[in-house]
Amino acid sequence: MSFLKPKTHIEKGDVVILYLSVSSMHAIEAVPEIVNKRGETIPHIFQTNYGSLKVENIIGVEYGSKVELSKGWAHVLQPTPELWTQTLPHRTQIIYTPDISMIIHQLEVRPGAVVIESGTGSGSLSHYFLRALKPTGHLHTFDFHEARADQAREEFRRHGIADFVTVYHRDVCNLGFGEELDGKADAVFLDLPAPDLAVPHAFKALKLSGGRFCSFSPCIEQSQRCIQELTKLGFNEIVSLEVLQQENVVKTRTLPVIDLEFLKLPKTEETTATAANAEESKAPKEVKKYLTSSNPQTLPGHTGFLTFATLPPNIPKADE
Amino acid sequence: MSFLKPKTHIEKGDVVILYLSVSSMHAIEAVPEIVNKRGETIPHIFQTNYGSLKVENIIGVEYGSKVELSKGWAHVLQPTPELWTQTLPHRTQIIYTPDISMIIHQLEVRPGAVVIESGTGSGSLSHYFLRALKPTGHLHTFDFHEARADQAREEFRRHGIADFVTVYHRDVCNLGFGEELDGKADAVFLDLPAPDLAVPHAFKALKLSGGRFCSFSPCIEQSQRCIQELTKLGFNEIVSLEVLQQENVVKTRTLPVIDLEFLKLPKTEETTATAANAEESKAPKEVKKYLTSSNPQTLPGHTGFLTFATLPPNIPKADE
Amino acid sequence: MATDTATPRIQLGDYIVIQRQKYTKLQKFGSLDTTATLGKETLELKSLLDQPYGSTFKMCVKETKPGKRGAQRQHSLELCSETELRSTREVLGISSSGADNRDICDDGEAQTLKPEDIAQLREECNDSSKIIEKLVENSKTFHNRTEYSQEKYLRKKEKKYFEFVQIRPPTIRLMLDIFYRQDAEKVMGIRVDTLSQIISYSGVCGFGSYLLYESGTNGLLPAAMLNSIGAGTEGTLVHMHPGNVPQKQALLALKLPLEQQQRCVSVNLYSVLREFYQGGEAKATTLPLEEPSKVEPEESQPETPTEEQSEAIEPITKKPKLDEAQSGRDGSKGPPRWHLENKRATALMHAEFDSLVVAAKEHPSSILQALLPLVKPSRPVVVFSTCKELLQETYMELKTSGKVTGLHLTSNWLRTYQILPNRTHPEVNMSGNSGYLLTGYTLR
Amino acid sequence: MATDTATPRIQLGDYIVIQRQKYTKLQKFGSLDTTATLGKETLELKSLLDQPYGSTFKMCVKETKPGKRGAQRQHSLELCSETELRSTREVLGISSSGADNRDICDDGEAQTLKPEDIAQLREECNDSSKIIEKLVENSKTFHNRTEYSQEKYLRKKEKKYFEFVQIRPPTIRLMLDIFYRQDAEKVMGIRVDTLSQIISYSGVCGFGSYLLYESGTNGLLPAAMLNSIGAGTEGTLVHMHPGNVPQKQALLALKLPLEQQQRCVSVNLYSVLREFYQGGEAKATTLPLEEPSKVEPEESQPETPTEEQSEAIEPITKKPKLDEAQSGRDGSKGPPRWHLENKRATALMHAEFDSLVVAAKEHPSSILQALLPLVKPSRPVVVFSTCKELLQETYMELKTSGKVTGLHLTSNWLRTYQILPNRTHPEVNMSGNSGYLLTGYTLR
Repeated sequence: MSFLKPKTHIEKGDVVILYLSVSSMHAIEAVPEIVNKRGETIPHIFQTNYGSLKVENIIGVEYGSKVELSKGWAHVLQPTPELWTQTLPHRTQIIYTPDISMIIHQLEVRPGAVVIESGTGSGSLSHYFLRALKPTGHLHTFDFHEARADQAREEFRRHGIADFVTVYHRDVCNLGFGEELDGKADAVFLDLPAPDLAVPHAFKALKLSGGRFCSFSPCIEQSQRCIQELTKLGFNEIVSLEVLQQENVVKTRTLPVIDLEFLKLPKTEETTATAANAEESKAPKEVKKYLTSSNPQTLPGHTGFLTFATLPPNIPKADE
Repeated sequence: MSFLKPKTHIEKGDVVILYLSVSSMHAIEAVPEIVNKRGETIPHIFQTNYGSLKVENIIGVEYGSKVELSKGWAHVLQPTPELWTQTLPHRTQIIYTPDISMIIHQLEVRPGAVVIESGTGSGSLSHYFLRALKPTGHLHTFDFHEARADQAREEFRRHGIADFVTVYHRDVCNLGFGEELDGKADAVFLDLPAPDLAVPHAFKALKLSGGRFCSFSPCIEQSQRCIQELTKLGFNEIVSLEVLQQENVVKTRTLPVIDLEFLKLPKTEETTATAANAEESKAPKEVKKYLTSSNPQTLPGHTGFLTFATLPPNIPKADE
Repeated sequence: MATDTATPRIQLGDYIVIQRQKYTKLQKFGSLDTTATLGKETLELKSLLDQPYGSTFKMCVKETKPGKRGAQRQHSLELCSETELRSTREVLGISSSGADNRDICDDGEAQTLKPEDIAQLREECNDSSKIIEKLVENSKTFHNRTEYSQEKYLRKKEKKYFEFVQIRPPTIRLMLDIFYRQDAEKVMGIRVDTLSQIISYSGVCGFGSYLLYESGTNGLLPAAMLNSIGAGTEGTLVHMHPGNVPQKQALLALKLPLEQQQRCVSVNLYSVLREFYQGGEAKATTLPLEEPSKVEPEESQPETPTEEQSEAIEPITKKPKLDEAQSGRDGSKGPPRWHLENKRATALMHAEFDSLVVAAKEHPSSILQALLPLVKPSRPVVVFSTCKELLQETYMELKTSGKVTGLHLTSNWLRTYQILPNRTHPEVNMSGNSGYLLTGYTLR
Repeated sequence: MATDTATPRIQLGDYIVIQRQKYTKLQKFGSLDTTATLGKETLELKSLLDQPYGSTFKMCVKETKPGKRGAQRQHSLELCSETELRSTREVLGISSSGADNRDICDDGEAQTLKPEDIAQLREECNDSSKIIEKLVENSKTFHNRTEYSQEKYLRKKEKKYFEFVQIRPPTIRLMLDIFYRQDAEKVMGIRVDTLSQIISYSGVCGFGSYLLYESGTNGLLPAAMLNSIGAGTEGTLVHMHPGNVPQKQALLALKLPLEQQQRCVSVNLYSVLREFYQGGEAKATTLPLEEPSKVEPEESQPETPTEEQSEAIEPITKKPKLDEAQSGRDGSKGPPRWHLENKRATALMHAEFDSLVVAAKEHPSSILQALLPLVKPSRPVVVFSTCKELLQETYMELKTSGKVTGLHLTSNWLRTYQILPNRTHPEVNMSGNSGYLLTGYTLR
């Protein structure tokens, strides 16, 4: 129930982020007992690289606290969509915070907005939509994969945000979003292999007073076809873009500084031996420290093309 | 004649780079007199933002020297393909150093190489090819625009590099590179609106022992069609990439540091007035200096897609 | 055409976005006499009143006045239908085009119309397609150009002579575009991707209490946060700033409901911190008021003077006399508004915040030292700066302090694409600086 | 198929590039017994001898030995024709594919073949297409996958079981790819775009005298410069390094003509500068030799020990006894080779250079101070570093000194694209660091 609003203490049933390090985080459910494969109820013990956590012990603890593991410690954090995206069980390829932030911004989602999303996928983006539109808006999210739709629905319930979302199992390319949503949406988001097939449905679902549209596609050809369809239906402000976030890894670098001036000075016979020794021991020790940052060796080079468009107000919608 | 090899002094007829600042450079010909519009021979006076230069005066001067202008001074530099690219008279869109460097590297051009280029355009890239392949290689460069081909030919002559280049006026998409070049090239470079039409000609022109191919295209569809053609003809190692160079503008930034600690301390009546004054005068003066760099507000976002490929050795060439 | 009663209508006092092709401008529609200036065109706005937002208007030349930089044309605006907005190309029905540019010698004299002719044409014709038709007729090279080159020429001319404007309600998205395009400094260099991530990472939403320090974004950053807090929700925002007056242009332009506006408390950083530490009602009336110095010399004032701001003015640079401060401002009965705001802010500060956003021109280190203790544990912290070095130092300080975990220093790359049949490529120019974000989560 | 007499043939002693699909490896073909290791495959190279470069060979399993990390297969190589290299997909003729992945439940048990089965299959079949055929037959989900997903599966399997290698002559391009992929540190983090620009900006070509200082790129940077200087030209290169022995792997691998090799003079930075300053033949024989300290603690040695390097060894860390130094090394008649190289280098130093390239792990500032005076005016200077701060400082120093103009500090962004019908996009991973270049031109 930990996704509804900021809270201070861990309650039973909360999803909690167990934070070990930047590269090691886990989303765990704060329940004292779980059922194992053999159907037995056993104490909920969570294993990490720093030993095990008896999950019962974190219930009632303040979020942000340090908790003991059998071989170390970790912090417990209240989940945010950002942390959830990094820890959720992947059922599909997911979209990450940089793209999602741009989607939310460009779709102008704020409390009260009615948003349509397809597909639901792993629900990573859904959590962001829900944060942005609750408590007065609503998300309609569609997936053609039944198990995924069911899992998402169950997850939203456990996360305490089910009131603001309806999950549909439907092939929207062929069947659309349903008549009951005609003219109801402020924004439509598509993450589909053939977004162009769903554009006419998005057109119908958007409010007569207009609305915003976004399609996320890994390949440029998907965007090309989508834009053709958008143009045909009278969408404007069509913009395609890519966002790539770079991590800047902060570190102190120690760099050698070499002295070459001394080579200009001729040596007297007597100083030769000692000077030579001095050079050897001195030169490599002269260093300068820099607080600097650089990108990791490998960066994300592509996630997807984001295509945004506006449906202007009062475009007549023929009865298709 | 200043493009053949490094030289120390300006000779009559040299192209000279008059360097005023990073953003202000001119390529001038070191001739004491020019012919004006009315056909009269007059002294060669070159006008700059810092006044005029009597060009006669720079003949005999050492490259790298400071020269007087009527209202300031400038440096005279020997032209390099890099400086030339920044100062040449644009007859077409040109390719710049970052892309060119990658082209030369990927085409493995070195002294002795036989390279085919189409189109010649403004000759920007040609100068780099010529630097890389002279004195033992040869460049065959083609343009379908007759005036451009003539201008380029004349330019290479004046630059002292005509021995290493043949300029052709020909529509290579329709007519190819000519039988005399069949099997002669180590590398082929295309910068054409429809590179796919010239790929079969490139195939014929490359040596039987194999060679490298590059096409530069602003649009992705050109690359797509080019790659289809390359694949069909048995080219391999097909790679498409983009290079973007960023300038890092170095500057010292002075940044304010504000003190908020003093607000925690209650003041006694007597210190109030003076302390208040002290705060006012002190706070804005606390600054820290940083030697830093950042990109200019606008960067080149796209030049073109570079598609490279290898023609493997001993691919049989049907008589097309 | 169907009309939608839900579409809001343009009212006097509204801020409006005027769009002419890709150019957009934020304008206050203050009175019926208000005019807007778009380059050499002056538009009379009175006919906008009560028309639905999203409508398109035709610019009709009324007169041409000599201006400082050439003639300034005065236009009235006429509401027009969508059907009038066909592409100029279709209207002209151009067909013959050369296959490439090999036969074109650009001698700079391809256009036989003289500038005077064009100016006259422009006064006579209200219709850009007519003007362009004439230009095409009189171009010696147009029909030899490739189709691509023809379209480029038409687009360029269309842009210059395009005679329609659309009126749209301001949103965060549209205002950021306008501000950033005019001058990125107006929003402290916060680019669209960066703003979108500040909103994400800060977690600002309809629940919770948020703290923002910003040193000048013309109100855009508090507006974006308040926009995400939403109308009819329980979220609150304390907006700290270093100046005498909070920059509020974007906040006002959003035309939010009063209850929502009131959940944003704008206070001076020094003033409110003193109130918080020295605190208590007793002290507030007995102690003379200190005026924090104006720290940010570069601080930019809102370009459009907005009279609403005067309501919020705090007297912190004028030295108030002791008796004035004690008796209330200008001898009026209640305490001055800034003082009440300070009180509301300190109450929220004592209750602690659910997130902290700092977008400072100053070194963020001392600001974080002062504000971090006001944030609950397990809450996001987002620090923006255009200077990476500052955030590197702050990163190290926070890491050493152990008060914040999950620290990341990030920046972004943003590329827009031209996607057109057979002419798809990234735009040839891109923005060079996203600025930097340092993000993390507070610990207990 | 036509054979080309111009194609060079593989000789003993050659460095060769072994390519298996996208994987490439630099290998010395030292003797007929030489084997090359590609992951779990060991290849006997003897059948390569005298075959033309560019040929493709089939890996034929001879035996399987237990190794540290699973079985190691020993293969002989058989020259094969181009026609054997058809796409596995064509061979298998797969057609039926699902339209999307909605019906796939990835329960991790889609493959019914057990690892043991696959291992056995592999020993029995020499033909990767047969192995993949079996895998496809025994996959429960393959035919339900989309075409895209099928191809991805096939590519993955093809990569694992692909049984052909191509032998290619090393070039700068291929070696940089190999080194950078293995470990960017091997070439000091100099990425392909950066190397290409070092070559451009330095102006290195068949004419002129060039100066390079580098602190360890396995010979790649001097090899790239000498490659650009060319065979049968008049260009020369002085290659300064901080270690005892110059790293020369890439230089040797290029198999350049002797006359060209000899135009690269590799010398120790300290040793040659002392020679240059203290100079003169008289002193050289009367003064005892100083051993410059090994400055670069991180210096990486070439991975493949190359016996050729011993030829060039300078005795600069071993303290030579006084009499040894005076009488020549090891009692042989002439002065040691490193001493002759120092002499050649100092002659070129006195004549001054046409360009300076510095790629240092150390702070470039003091190196530039020592080497800039050796460069003629109006000549390019190129400094590489992975640390921007060093180049910022150097930029300021050079700008203040007035000795170098046209200063630019640049870095690069490099993206590769997947261009396939309907599946075109930038590659999902990109390299994060190009390093930085500081470039300019010397003044008189």
